[in-house]
Amino acid sequence: MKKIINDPAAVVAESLRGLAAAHADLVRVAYDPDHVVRADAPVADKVAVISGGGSGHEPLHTGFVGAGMLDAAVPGPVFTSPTPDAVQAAISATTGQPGALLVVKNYTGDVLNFETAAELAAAEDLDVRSVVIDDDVAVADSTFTAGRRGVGGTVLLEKLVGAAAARGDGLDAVETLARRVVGQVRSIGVALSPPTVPHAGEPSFDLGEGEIEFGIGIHGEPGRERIPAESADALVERMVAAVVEDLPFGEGDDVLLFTNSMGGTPPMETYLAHGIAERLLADRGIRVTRRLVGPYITSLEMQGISLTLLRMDDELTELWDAPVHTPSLRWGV
Amino acid sequence: MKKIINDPAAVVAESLRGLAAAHADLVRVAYDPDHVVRADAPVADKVAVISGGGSGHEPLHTGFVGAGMLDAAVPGPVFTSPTPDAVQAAISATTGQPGALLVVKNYTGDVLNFETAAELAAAEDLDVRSVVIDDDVAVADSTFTAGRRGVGGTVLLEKLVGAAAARGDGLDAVETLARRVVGQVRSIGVALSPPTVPHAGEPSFDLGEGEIEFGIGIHGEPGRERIPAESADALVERMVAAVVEDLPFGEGDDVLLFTNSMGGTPPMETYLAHGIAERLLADRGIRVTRRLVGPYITSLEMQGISLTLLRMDDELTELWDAPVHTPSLRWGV
Amino acid sequence: MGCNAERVAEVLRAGGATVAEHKAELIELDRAIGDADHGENLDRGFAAVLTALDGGLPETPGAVLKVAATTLISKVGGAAGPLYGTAFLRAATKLGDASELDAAAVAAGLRAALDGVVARGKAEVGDATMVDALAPAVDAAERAQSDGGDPAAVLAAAADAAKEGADSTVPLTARKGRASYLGERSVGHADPGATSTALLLRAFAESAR
Amino acid sequence: MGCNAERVAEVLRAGGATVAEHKAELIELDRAIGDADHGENLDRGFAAVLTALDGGLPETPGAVLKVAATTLISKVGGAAGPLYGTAFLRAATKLGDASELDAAAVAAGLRAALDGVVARGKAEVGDATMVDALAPAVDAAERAQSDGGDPAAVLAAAADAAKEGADSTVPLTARKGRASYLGERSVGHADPGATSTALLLRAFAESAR
Ligand SMILES: Nc1ncnc2c1ncn2[C@@H]1O[C@H](COP(=O)(O)OP(=O)(O)O)[C@@H](O)[C@H]1O
Ligand SMILES: Nc1ncnc2c1ncn2[C@@H]1O[C@H](COP(=O)(O)OP(=O)(O)O)[C@@H](O)[C@H]1O
Ligand SMILES: [Mg+2]
Ligand SMILES: [Mg+2]
Ligand SMILES: [Mg+2]
Ligand SMILES: [Mg+2]
Repeated sequence: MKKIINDPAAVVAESLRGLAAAHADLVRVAYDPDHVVRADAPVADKVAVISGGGSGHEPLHTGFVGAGMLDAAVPGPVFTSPTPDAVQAAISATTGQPGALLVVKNYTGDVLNFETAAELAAAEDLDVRSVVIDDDVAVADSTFTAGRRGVGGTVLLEKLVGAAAARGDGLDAVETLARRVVGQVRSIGVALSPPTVPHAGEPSFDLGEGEIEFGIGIHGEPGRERIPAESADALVERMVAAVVEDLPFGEGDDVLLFTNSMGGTPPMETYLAHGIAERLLADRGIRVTRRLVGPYITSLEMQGISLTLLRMDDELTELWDAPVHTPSLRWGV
Repeated sequence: MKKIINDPAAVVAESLRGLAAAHADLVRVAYDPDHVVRADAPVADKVAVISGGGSGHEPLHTGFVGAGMLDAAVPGPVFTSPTPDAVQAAISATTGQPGALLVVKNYTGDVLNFETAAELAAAEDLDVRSVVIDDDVAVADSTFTAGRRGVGGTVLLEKLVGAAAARGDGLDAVETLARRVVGQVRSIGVALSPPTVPHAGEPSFDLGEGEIEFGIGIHGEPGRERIPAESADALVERMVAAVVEDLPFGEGDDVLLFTNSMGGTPPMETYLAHGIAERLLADRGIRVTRRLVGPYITSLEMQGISLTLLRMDDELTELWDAPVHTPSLRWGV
Repeated sequence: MGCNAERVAEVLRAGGATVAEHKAELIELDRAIGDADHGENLDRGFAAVLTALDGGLPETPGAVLKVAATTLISKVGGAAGPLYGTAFLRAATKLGDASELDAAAVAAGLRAALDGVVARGKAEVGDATMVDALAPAVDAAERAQSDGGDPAAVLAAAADAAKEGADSTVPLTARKGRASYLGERSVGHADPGATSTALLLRAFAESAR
Repeated sequence: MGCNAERVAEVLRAGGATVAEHKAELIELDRAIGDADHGENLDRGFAAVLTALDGGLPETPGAVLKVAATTLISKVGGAAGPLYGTAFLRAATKLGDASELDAAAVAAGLRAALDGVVARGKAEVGDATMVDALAPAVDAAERAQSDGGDPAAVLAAAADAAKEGADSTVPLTARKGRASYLGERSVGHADPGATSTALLLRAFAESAR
């Protein structure tokens, strides 16, 4: 294992220290339990938007704390959901009378820990709701699994509900919007190489030189299928087909296309894949009206990409374009 | 080799297609010879700022084309300087009576090719000047080498001269500023793993599990020294010492600290290193007044980081804070 | 021998020691079909439980288990944190204020723990989770108790059954938790949570002897 | 045998073939002490030269070399592009309008090429660059010519000396180009540019026989 770290057990806290130093104008970091809140929290008369989950997916979620997006992020240990007390601390630091929406990625650990935190908050008379995002088409959505995972769609969801809360929407409206977004966003990921969890010290899975994990998650949990390495054209077609056919997206749809690097894949390849995806969508009569390209939801140093499609309409476009000012997503400010 | 590409010979052009699709509002891409210009180029009555070099360092330079930074970027093949005709095409597309400044990283190939382009431009009565940046303290600056390489300082230089040109400074002033910046910026890089050049298909160097290349460049050219792997605290101290002692930076200095990921190093480690560097500089009485953290000048998927320090003053701070609107650096807009 | 608060704390310490000892093995099991953190998570949690107990021993077995529960909930995270936390919490509640535990209390505590895990996680036997170890362990414990076993014998029976239950997850397709994403590719691997449950019960049983 | 435009084009084609054949080897040399692109760069350039020559043959040897020069300058990039481009451009200029080349012209062309490379790159013999191959090659060519050799003999002498010169870079510490960043770690490796110069001259010589 080759990493720029000290003690594997301290990696999250030490990384947060760097985040705090780099972005003191935007975020405030509290430790043990670790949580990151907007520098100006609590923001009066605004629904708080809070998310979190295991670390190792940066900039998700800590890099998205700031005006127009998250009020707080709760980073757990690497790939491990944070505990309820940490979530509760984030709620306390940001939530007032308008209440809070918790954005929860659909993993058993996240769901259970955030659920408990919401119960604890309810006991303190705070109106805290949760929305669970499960946009990963790689996982069959059946009662025989823990359900679909939350992946790339989470980034878009956080931006959109953050914008809704920023413009003054109440908790009902923010929650309704969140469920609407969850209903029309879909993703698929692939891995070319595994990540290495610091405390494990070994790559999370073994992948031959000629192999790709198709339908990978963001935790180094192996994908659904192992396929032979293929050209970017073939691979992106496979990914686009999986996403488009799932919702399904169809001719005449306006979409936001989010081409995400899983961490170790550099901009050259990410943009290359993005260009192919744009072409394949155009071929299908699907119009890309907004895009996001880059490493926004990662899996440590894993090489790979994910594609996320969100069906757009006027309201979502307005919310997407609204100003955002966070360490890792910024425009209009 | 595991990459999301089609034909290695087409990787740059195909990646540019993705960039063009993703950022049509900001940039226009021309092919063969490849060059990327601001969507609104040429901008009247403004000194043009142009840079370029081998590809594989993205977002440098193509991701920095836009208002407040570069008017044009000229991407060569992977790790190979572009040819004079490509640079000349970029000059033609952006340069008017106020002239242009070429920002050239100090590599034999870049210097020779940009030099030739400048000569060709002069023959067409355009006032084109060059500034060569050589901020890498890893290389002894002697007549026994090609001189110091241009590395992380290039990102800062492009932002600062871009801002100066945007506020209306003339070519003399922009050139003087550029030389001043070059005089007070220093960098050092390390690699934990090598990059793989697509057409080569093999990692650019071989590094044992317990080894780090100290003083690495950005082309997979091996570093100056191979050291045993060590803790982040020890490694960052070694890096800070190398940079601080070189200029030297001293107690009471205001600096911009740029902690850069070489591509394959994820945000978790980059921020962790940044936090350590902030602490070590504070210990030395050096005040960090501005910072940039992230993958801004990379070497394909190489794992590693670089640290860049720029001595700040009021003018540089004002230029740094000035609005910038490019695919990969954006604020104030 | 009466099973008082001090004995229960000792039993928990033995559990902590076994988790520390098998940490790498549990990480490795989770690396194969999950995300390589189960051993790290449990070890972080049990280390904190031991520290909490070092800080002062509550008076009743139930209170000791409650300290363990709240510590696990606030230190483990992931799926295992709320599940193990709930298990210990429900057991603690079941035991109430009793100052000593007999065999019936031990069996009842285990039953409450299982009910808690199932209530939270909604897994059934055969889904390849910790329930596959805990459910047969509870059944065996109840049998041992009605056969007249003492607390140690009850725990020993539970540990044996849990081990068998954990082993039974190897040929199964996981249907809950992270391993379920793998579908049939989860076949051939022991479930990390079932394995840790078996290890803990074994350590409890040996310490209670 | 007169060395006219057609013959010069043939010689260049032979050079292109050798670059294509040794592309991987040149990449490998550059991988060791540079950035792994030298073979790719030269191959891209010479392939373009050949395509350009397929498009129609200029009338004089000088004009053929000029097509090669401008093509290399606009296709190779890196350090090698301007250097090889300048070499061919200076040779072309030196040869002027002559429609056939004799041995003296070949030697003079090589001398002009070397002067161009040195003017651009400022490297001296011993810096571990292509100059280490080209400089002894020019000296040997001039000796062969004054000894009465024909163009083929002049090129053969140049090729032999260039090969020796390229080999001489192995024990050297590079002082120019990318390999110079390595300091003493560049010792033990042949310089890619010196090697490609030797390969090209060998191909020219054999084709001119
Ligand atoms: N719904 C569930 N019900 C019961 N046990 C579960 C459930 N989901 C997961 N588990 C158990 O949790 C274990 C994984 O724990 P851990 O690795 O610590 O958390 P995570 O899966 O969040 O990384 C699994 O091996 C399984 O035994
Ligand atoms: N200043 C110089 N003078 C002469 N030859 C040089 C000089 N710098 C580099 N070279 C030659 O160029 C070769 C490298 O070419 P190439 O790999 O194509 O370009 P780059 O170094 O830009 O990647 C070196 O092996 C060396 O022979
Ligand atoms: Mg986990
Ligand atoms: Mg090169
Ligand atoms: Mg796990
Ligand atoms: Mg090279």
